[in-house]
Amino acid sequence: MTPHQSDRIATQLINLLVGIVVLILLFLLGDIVLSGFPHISWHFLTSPSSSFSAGGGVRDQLFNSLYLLVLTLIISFPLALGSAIYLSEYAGDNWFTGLIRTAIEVLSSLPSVVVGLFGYLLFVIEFHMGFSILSGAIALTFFNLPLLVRSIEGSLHAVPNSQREAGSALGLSNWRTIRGIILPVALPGILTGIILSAGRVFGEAAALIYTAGQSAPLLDYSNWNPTSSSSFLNPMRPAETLAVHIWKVNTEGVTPDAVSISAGASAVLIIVILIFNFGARAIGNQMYKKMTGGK
Amino acid sequence: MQAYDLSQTHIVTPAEEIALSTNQLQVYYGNSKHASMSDASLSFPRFQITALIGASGSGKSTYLRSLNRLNDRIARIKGEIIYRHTNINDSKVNVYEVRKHIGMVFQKPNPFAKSISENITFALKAQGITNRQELKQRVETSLKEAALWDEVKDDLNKSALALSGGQQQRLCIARAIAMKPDILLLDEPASALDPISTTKLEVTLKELAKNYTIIIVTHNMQQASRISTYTAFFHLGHVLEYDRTERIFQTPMIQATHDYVTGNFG
Amino acid sequence: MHKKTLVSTLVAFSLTGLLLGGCGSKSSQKSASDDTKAAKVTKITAVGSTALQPLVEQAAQDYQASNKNVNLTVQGGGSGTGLSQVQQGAVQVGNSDIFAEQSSGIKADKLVDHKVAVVGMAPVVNPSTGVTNVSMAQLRDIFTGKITNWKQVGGKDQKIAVINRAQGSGTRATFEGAVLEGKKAVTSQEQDSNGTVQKLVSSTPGAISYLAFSYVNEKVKALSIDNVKPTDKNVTSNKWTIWSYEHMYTKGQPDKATEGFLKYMSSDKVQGSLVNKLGYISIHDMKVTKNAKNVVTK
Amino acid sequence: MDDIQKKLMSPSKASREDITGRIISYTCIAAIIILVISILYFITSRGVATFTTNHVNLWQFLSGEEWNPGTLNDHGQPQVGALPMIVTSFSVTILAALLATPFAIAVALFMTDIAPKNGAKFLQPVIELLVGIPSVVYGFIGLTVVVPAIRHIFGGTGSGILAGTIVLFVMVLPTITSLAVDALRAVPAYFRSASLALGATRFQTIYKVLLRAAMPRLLTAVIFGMARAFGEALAVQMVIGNAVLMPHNLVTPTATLTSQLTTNIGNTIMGTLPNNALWSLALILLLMSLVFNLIIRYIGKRGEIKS
Repeated sequence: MTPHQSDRIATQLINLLVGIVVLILLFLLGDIVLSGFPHISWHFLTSPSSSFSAGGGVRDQLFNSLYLLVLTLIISFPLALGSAIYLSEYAGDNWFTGLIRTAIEVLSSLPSVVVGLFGYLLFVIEFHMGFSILSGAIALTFFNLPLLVRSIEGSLHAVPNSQREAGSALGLSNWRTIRGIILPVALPGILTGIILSAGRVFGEAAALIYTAGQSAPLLDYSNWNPTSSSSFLNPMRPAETLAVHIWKVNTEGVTPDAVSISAGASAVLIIVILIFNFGARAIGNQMYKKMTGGK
Repeated sequence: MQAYDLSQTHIVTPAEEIALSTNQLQVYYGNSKHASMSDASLSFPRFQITALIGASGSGKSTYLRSLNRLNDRIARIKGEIIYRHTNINDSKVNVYEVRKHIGMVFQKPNPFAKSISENITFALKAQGITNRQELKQRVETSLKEAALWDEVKDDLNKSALALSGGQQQRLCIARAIAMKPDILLLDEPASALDPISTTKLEVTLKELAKNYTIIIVTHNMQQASRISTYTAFFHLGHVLEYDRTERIFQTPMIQATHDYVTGNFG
Repeated sequence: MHKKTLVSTLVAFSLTGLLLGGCGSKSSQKSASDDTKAAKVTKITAVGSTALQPLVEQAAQDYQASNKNVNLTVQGGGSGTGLSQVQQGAVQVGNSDIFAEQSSGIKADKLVDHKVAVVGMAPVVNPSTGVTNVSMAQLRDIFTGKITNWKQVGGKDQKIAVINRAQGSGTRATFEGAVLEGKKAVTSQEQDSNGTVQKLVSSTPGAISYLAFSYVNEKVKALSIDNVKPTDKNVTSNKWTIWSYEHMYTKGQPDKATEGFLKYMSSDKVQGSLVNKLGYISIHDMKVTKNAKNVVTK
Repeated sequence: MDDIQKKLMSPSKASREDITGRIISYTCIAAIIILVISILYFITSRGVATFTTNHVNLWQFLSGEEWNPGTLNDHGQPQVGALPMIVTSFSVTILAALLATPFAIAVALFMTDIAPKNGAKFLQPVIELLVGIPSVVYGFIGLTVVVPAIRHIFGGTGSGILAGTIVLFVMVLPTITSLAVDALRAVPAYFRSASLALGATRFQTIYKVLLRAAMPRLLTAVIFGMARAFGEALAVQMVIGNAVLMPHNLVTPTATLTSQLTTNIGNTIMGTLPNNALWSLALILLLMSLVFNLIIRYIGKRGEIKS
């Protein structure tokens, strides 16, 4: 076989494998979106779920998912940012840094049900936070942190060292160099990282069943007082998210239209994540363009 | 490579007023026991340009970067750096203050991903200068001193990354002199530039030498002879010869220097 | 300038987050007590059985509509979770599919039982097996692994695929208590939810499992045992013996607010309509009672 | 001392800023360390209880094949043998990684070297999207598509290691792919141009230069994927069959550590043996995830020295 023949065969093999992957992807997405799309209607998106009769929607679940996401990010982003700054700017290359990195990675591969139970026993019971969005957000922080730390650290690393030197050479403190020079440059990358990690938060179910709970009390969207128990903004209320709803409808749902609710909810979930992804890309590009003056 | 006797040196102390000097400066990278720069003792005259020349890996950049303690994080530095009768190579010394007085411009232009004027004002604001009028004034003067003003005065809010390489490098110089330093360290500032930009830069440097003490690392011997008053020749982590530029290039005392400036090196 | 604001926003964001994360537990307690002062709202949490959850959840919603001073939270987590948490006093009500006495590690004498509904269970098979009726002995032999082919009980020549429920689940305890007579079930597939079992049985040829009546649909075939049909009516008279109570346990006697809700659960309003709508059998309709040792009295 | 000398010797605004910065970032890392330690302590303390308070023999736990924590065997010992689950967990993880790696590397090569422009534009978002699909959804697609297909071809119930492998294959594919893309992109461009300039074909360049240069990071990618597969619960639980039986082939029902944990944890009473035994399974998962990470570190270190 001449090198050129083997080259052709190898290229074709790669193309074949890629083709198979693309087919799998298309099948998956197509299956989820096509089987769910017919069930998505304005009514589906804007009415509360029903526990036994047909015709329930996912309004509260969708809102809960988004609200939980925001709370999770509020808790995990600063922590992740600070830690990533530590790892990329301050940490020395020694065993202790290695230990910290390993510890963070171990967090990400813990089974979610274990984290859920941990959150349940510690936050829900021990700290009297009850089944609440806040408990759920803290539990999700466990998954989110490693992803965020890794992606933020990557973005910080991608900023050329010459920028740090430029800052130092002007007599700026490391901290101001990081805040004022490195972070803005790394921002598009960080933003993309956040939004991609949001996908995982959005799809998590097992950890939430024991922390944020799996029932969605009726919400009052006109009550803006976050301390009132019926207010949609109250972080201390239990909340069922979209992914948990899909799980519940599939496992214990007694509504006659459980199958279509599950399909519709899955499709909504995928579409929201799709919007996140394209949003992340668009915003990232926009910021990059602005920063480099369109070059 | 021909082995030269590293113990034979010829180092003068300039008669002019001294702005900065080092005494037995040694640099060790990482945990290495081998000194990348050993026992460098040089004095730099005030308001003059001093050139550091030598082959790649001779330690001249290492030496230069140690002068404002930019190597602190990656290397251990022994010996003394005397600035204003103070040894600034001391952990008690505030490095941020040191760097305000001893500015630096790097080999590759490294403007911030900000607008042209922000590139200059960023560090000033960090120092607590908030008066808009003063900031504007400083931007203008420093850009003029760096001979960039005429080219960018209408685009001050444009991104600095949109400038050409030569313009970016002059912006970096402007950024450094806006801090009103005493001393300006330049690490091969022209190596990434085309001949026209290089010429412009040299003119700028000569002009700047009226108000600043300049120490420049260069590969380009013509450049060194064109702009500098004093020249130091580095070889394998040692300073072998330091004297007035014309003497280095015309009547060097050390064989290695002779071979290097005549192009018979290696 | 713009970027600076952005960065400082990020930093401000960070600090808020740290505060929120750090003081979360404190502020939660505070807001709860604030609530109490303002409107004397009592918080009741009911945790446990996923099978019972929809009923209690719906009843709680209706109850709160007329009783503004109670704030009810109903969650799943499994019967085991419900019992252990109510025993620890972490929640007010523990929902369970099984008697506390049947659960090791639970001090049943410390808990008070409130039976709120009855749930009947039926063995279900994939329609392709061609079987509609088995004897109790045959059913036992199938689940203990003695009978392995449907033709042994008059069906097609097809291997039997037993799908059991999770060990320790209330449904399995009830089924094994009524059918196996203390014998050990064959090790087989296990699923822990009605929905998954229903999907699996309907799609796996030769599959057998058991489901609460409300999950039996046209895709699976519910078997009669000794020619008794699995109907609500047969359960109330104990002619159909595979059934259990749904319990709501409290630690000692319930407090005022919890008692009010438990009363509501056994009132005609819930028992008369909601219970049936969700596929349970009302405790009011039962003509017999069963105790923790599976002894039935009329 | 003149003014400048004084300034040189005293702290300035910048040094104060730097202290603030250090405090903030050190606090964050300390918070994360506390989180990690607390969850590790929590799982370890519960997982060890099986052996300390319930006096189960560790060796029996690891080598036994019977799992009936509620009942005692003939010797009065509780039946907690985790071997079938350990074997199954490793089988699905390794098989899924073996299956996914060629696909992932092919996709990564396609995105970096064969069709960098369009390939990356189309494949990147789709692959990122796959990460966001909830495991529940993967599980149900597995249950409604993969399991019936396997049943159709091989007979039986269709649940088992094969079904688990296929579902996990799709789930770890994006993880391995995106890390493999990073690995290949990290190979400097001059490696490629040098090889091509020497007259090597693209395949030779890929095979002899690219893959070799990127090998440590590619291995890391695969192990990351394995770590994810090992810890995945909900999706596997739906297709594996959850029968604690030693797997004898790929298409009979069996159980993984995670599926057993997820299925039973809600039904057991806190503090009793059945509950503690499940936490011991969680402890095994934790230790394995530690091992995976140590391997990644080790490979990463060796890769550094090589390049």
